[in-house]
Amino acid sequence: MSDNAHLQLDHVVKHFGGLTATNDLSFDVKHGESLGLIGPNGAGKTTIFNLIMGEYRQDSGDILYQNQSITKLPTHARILKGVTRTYQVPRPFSEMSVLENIQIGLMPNQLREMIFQGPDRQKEEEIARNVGLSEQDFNRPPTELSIGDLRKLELARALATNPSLMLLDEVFAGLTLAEIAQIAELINKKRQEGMTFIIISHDLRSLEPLIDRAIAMSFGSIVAQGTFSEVISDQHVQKTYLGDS
Amino acid sequence: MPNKITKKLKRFACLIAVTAFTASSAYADGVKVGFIGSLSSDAGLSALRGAQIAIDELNAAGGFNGEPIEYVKADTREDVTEGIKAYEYLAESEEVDFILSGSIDDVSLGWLPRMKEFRIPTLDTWTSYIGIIDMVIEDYEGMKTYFMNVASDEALATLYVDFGRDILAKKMGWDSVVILHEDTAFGGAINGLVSELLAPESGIEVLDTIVYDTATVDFSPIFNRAVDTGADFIYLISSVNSQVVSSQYTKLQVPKAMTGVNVAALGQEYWEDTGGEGGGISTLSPVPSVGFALDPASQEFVNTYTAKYGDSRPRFPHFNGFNAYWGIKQAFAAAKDAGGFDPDAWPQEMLKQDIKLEKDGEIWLRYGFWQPGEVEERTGRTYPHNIKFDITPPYDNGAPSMVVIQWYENGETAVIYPPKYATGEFAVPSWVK
Amino acid sequence: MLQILIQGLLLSGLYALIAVGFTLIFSVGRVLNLAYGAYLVIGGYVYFYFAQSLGLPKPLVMAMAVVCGCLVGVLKYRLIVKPLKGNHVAVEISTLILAVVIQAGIVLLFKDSPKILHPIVSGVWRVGGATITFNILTAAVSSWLIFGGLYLFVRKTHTGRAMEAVSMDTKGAVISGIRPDRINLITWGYIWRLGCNCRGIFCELYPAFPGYVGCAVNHCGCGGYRGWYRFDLGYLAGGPYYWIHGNYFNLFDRR
Amino acid sequence: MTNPTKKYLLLWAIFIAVMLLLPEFVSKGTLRTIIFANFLAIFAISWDVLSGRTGYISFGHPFLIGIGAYTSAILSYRFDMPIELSIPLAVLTTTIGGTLFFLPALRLKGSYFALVTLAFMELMYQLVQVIRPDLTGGTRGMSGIETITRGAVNNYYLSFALMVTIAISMWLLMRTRFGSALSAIGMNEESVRGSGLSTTKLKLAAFMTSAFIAGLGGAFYVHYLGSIAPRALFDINFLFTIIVSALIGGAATIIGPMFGALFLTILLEALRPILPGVERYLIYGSIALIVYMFKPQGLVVLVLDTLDKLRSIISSRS
Repeated sequence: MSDNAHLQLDHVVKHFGGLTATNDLSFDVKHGESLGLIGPNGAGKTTIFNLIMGEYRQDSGDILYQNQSITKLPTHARILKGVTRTYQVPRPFSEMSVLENIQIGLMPNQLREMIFQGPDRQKEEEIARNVGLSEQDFNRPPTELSIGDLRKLELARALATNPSLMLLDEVFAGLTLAEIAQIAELINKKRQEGMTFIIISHDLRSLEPLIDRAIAMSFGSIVAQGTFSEVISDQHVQKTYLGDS
Repeated sequence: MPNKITKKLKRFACLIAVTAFTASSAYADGVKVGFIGSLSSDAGLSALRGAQIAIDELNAAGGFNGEPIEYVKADTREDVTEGIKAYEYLAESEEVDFILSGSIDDVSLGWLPRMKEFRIPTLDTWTSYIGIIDMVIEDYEGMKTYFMNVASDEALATLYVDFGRDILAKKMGWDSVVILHEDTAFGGAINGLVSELLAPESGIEVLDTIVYDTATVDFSPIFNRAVDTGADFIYLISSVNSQVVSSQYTKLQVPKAMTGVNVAALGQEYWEDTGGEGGGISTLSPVPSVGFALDPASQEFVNTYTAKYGDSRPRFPHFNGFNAYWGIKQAFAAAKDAGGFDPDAWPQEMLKQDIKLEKDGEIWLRYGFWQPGEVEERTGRTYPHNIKFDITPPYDNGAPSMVVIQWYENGETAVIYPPKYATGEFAVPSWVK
Repeated sequence: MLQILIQGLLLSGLYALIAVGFTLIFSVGRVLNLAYGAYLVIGGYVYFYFAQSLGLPKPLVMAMAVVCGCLVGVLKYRLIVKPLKGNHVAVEISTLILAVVIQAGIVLLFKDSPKILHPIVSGVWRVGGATITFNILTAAVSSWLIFGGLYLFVRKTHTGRAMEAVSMDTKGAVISGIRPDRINLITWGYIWRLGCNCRGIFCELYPAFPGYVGCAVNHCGCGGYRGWYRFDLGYLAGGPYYWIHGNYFNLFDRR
Repeated sequence: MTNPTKKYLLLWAIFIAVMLLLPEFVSKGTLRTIIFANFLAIFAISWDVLSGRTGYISFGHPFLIGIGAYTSAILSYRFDMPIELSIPLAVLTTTIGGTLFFLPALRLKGSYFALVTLAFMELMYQLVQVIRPDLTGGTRGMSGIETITRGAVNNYYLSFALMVTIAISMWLLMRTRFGSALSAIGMNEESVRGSGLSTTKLKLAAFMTSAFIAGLGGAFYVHYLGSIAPRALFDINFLFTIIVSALIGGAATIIGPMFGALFLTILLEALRPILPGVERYLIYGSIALIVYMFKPQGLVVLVLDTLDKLRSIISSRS
């Protein structure tokens, strides 16, 4: 593995009872690279995100971030290092306004600063505008937002933690074509700024232009990796993911 | 969200002010008597009703200074904090002139500092804790509005020692005891007195003392430990939930005789409450008591009581029902002489009250008080503001402080000690060999 | 010592049965039922009022306790638990309030002096230094029988297996065609029955006492905590715990 | 300082002024009632800082209040320590001791946390009776504990000063980003963690704040009552009153617990002439249950909504 790896999974194994979620999985993603994860439901894609974020702990194997093991770190410590994620189903703070939601993401993990420093309203607005949320939504609760705006909010809260590696889980699910275009544009902008991405999506057409490389998974194992077209034309992938047809 | 609410905070501040201002207003016409005590216990209700009957009689006779006497009540729920709240309520919301208490010892101890603060004449009809009499001795000026209309624990224990000497030691031939007492102020006080007096005076040795929580529901381990000591009999001290311990004694057929103080057994409802599972025990009882022959005046009170309250518990007044009835009569007689319930003048007059009730030409019951400095011969100490009791036969200085009553296995009762008042014999349950 | 051992052995079944009632609700509905202690007490008072004050035959009263228990349990589920569904905090708090309301209601009806309940079977049996009443023996045997019945119910019947499935994974159970809603209802009704049954047995041993609501809540809290999320015979651990809890402290000398 | 803050501070000032003038207008009996309401408000705010915000329901608050009350009572009653020293020591003991006890529980989620805290209350009840009853007074507790001041008016001012100081401090604290973070935990703990915040640290801070207030309130409470007994303190009714005050007024606010405590105490006292006994809890509990079932946001919101409705009806007519 190269020294250049931003994040690296090293022989990671995770079981749930009798079920193997990831089976001796190893891969890495380089600085500034964008990696696509594809595979059928239950292939273990989201589990990988959970493992990277420390929401689950792997049974064996190691996860390295910039060549340092982060296996023992709790979730928030990993985020402080610069990894962050979005969820398949957005999880906003339902009784807070859009800007307040972003405020939580911006918050430092120091009690003293939390208490004695006020929120940075300008920064909140800047991030909100950045992801394409409109001005009139800023003080609305998330319950009044469309699914597209919710995904934008999810992205905004994640971006507020100032990450250098983002894990996006099904960012396009349930969106209109216009919304997909908006988010794709945002991702591309961040890529140009040097941010590293790992993206899970079923929407292969939307995914293709956003990634440098793809990994196809099935039953917790990698079945193919390479460029998007290499992976998609792989026989295993054709069989397991796209069906025999 | 906080924001949504605080936006409207302004209007709300006004609302709070309005709520706070809708306060109960106090009025101070005529004389007002407050009752403080447990309204869900038989003893508490006895005191409440005893006082009610006395007040009704006084009002029928023209009230006090031409004004009818008002009667208000506050429940202590046998809880110290609630007792303090109740006393404050009577003193400050109702602004009563006199308080009649049907509180247990611990609750009285809770509100006593408030009594000292408000200086309201207060008469206790149930609490018998000697520590409160000690407080009267130590701080007479602060405590002088307090009177205790029931013989203190010390008188109780002294009579018990006599009973132990005459019946348990001489007649039954027993020489060792195990004491079983609840963890209350009352239990601790009686235990101290019995342990210190029983051994030297009646030659009965205390082998062990077992303390139990008043919320105990299963007594079998406790009884077994008592039986294991090998003592000749069990001495029980129980004032709270006493039906439980005696019914379990019967249910478990504990192979030792049990006597002592069982407050539940002082009422007629005891048999019903234990479902007939409470026979075979004897208990010390303040007078008047179940199985106690009454003088004509007290009998008249009982007749009024049963006519008025005969269809709800307690159908027959407990000892403190009598105390409350006669206590109210005394308090108002004293107030008449003192010109009201002044905290300085009233106690002087209350100390002079002395009701002597006779039966068949001799003193049967007496409601008087020990004067400050007056020494009781046998214990050699003073009992200021405590009811005048007589613990030395032949009890011609007044009534006995206490009697011992017996519940037989068939549900009948009798007074068994002292001999002057006895209507029956001491008995051990049939399962005790 | 012998007494404690024997009685502990006999009563552990009863205590475990009480604990199971509590944990059954917890495992199936994922809610703490803080009013559970009140169920036990209501069972006791139903018994006291109908069997002892009115003198109805004991077996009939036991059946009445069960029926009225089921009814109140179902009512409570319909009126409180279901409308608040999905909000376990709200259910827990409303059951806490309900416990206080029931307690106050009992005091209103029966006053707060304890009621001594007649034993179903009287008599005692002495073994060495220990005393065993026939009543405790009866209680022990019946609780073990109910316990066994419960075990068979959960393992063998369709409803029982459905309850178990819901307790393990609500979503999974839905996929398998089980209506968790209905199972919850059955469980709440069942728990009432169980609670009242327990109390029916319990009551012959111990007096009915309103203050018991509070302490039974606490006791069940602790018992439930011991063996929470799958109901199995493993709950037997709850029995000895109760025993120690109830008696160890009493034996402590508090002078 | 921003404008809204100024406005709120003005409202606080009005509220304080009204409350300070209150003894001029109401009877001493009413003042005694409000004293209890003040203490209850302190306990409810303490509960709300932890449970109302984060959604971690504590059934063990009587445990914390008990540590504060017992520590100060024992130090002053048994060891003749002056109150000026015993109260700060009691607060310190509650904050540190309570935290040590609850630390393992803070790692548990939802109902499990509630269960463990409930167990703590029961544990405390048992321990107080068994361990060193010569100090704690066993089941019967202690009475004749030194009181700070005498009389309804003095005690009213003391309890109000304490309550309002705590309320304003908590109001200011909860307006910071720390307060927002605690509320966020109540809405979605995983997302808070996902925002790079240590929820364990936040919960611990919330808990220690809560314990600090509980200890402070408990210590002053015992020196107001002058007596303490385990049965009154570690009791389901007491727990119920604290939680219901916070919820019936409106959780996760400061005005909610204050209003709830006042409402419940006044209701309880108003019922005393009609139902002097424990039956009051039947009505009290039923009202609480109905309000909670139909307006979980609490009475403050209910009252404000009703006012809004009335206002719209009036304005539509005129």
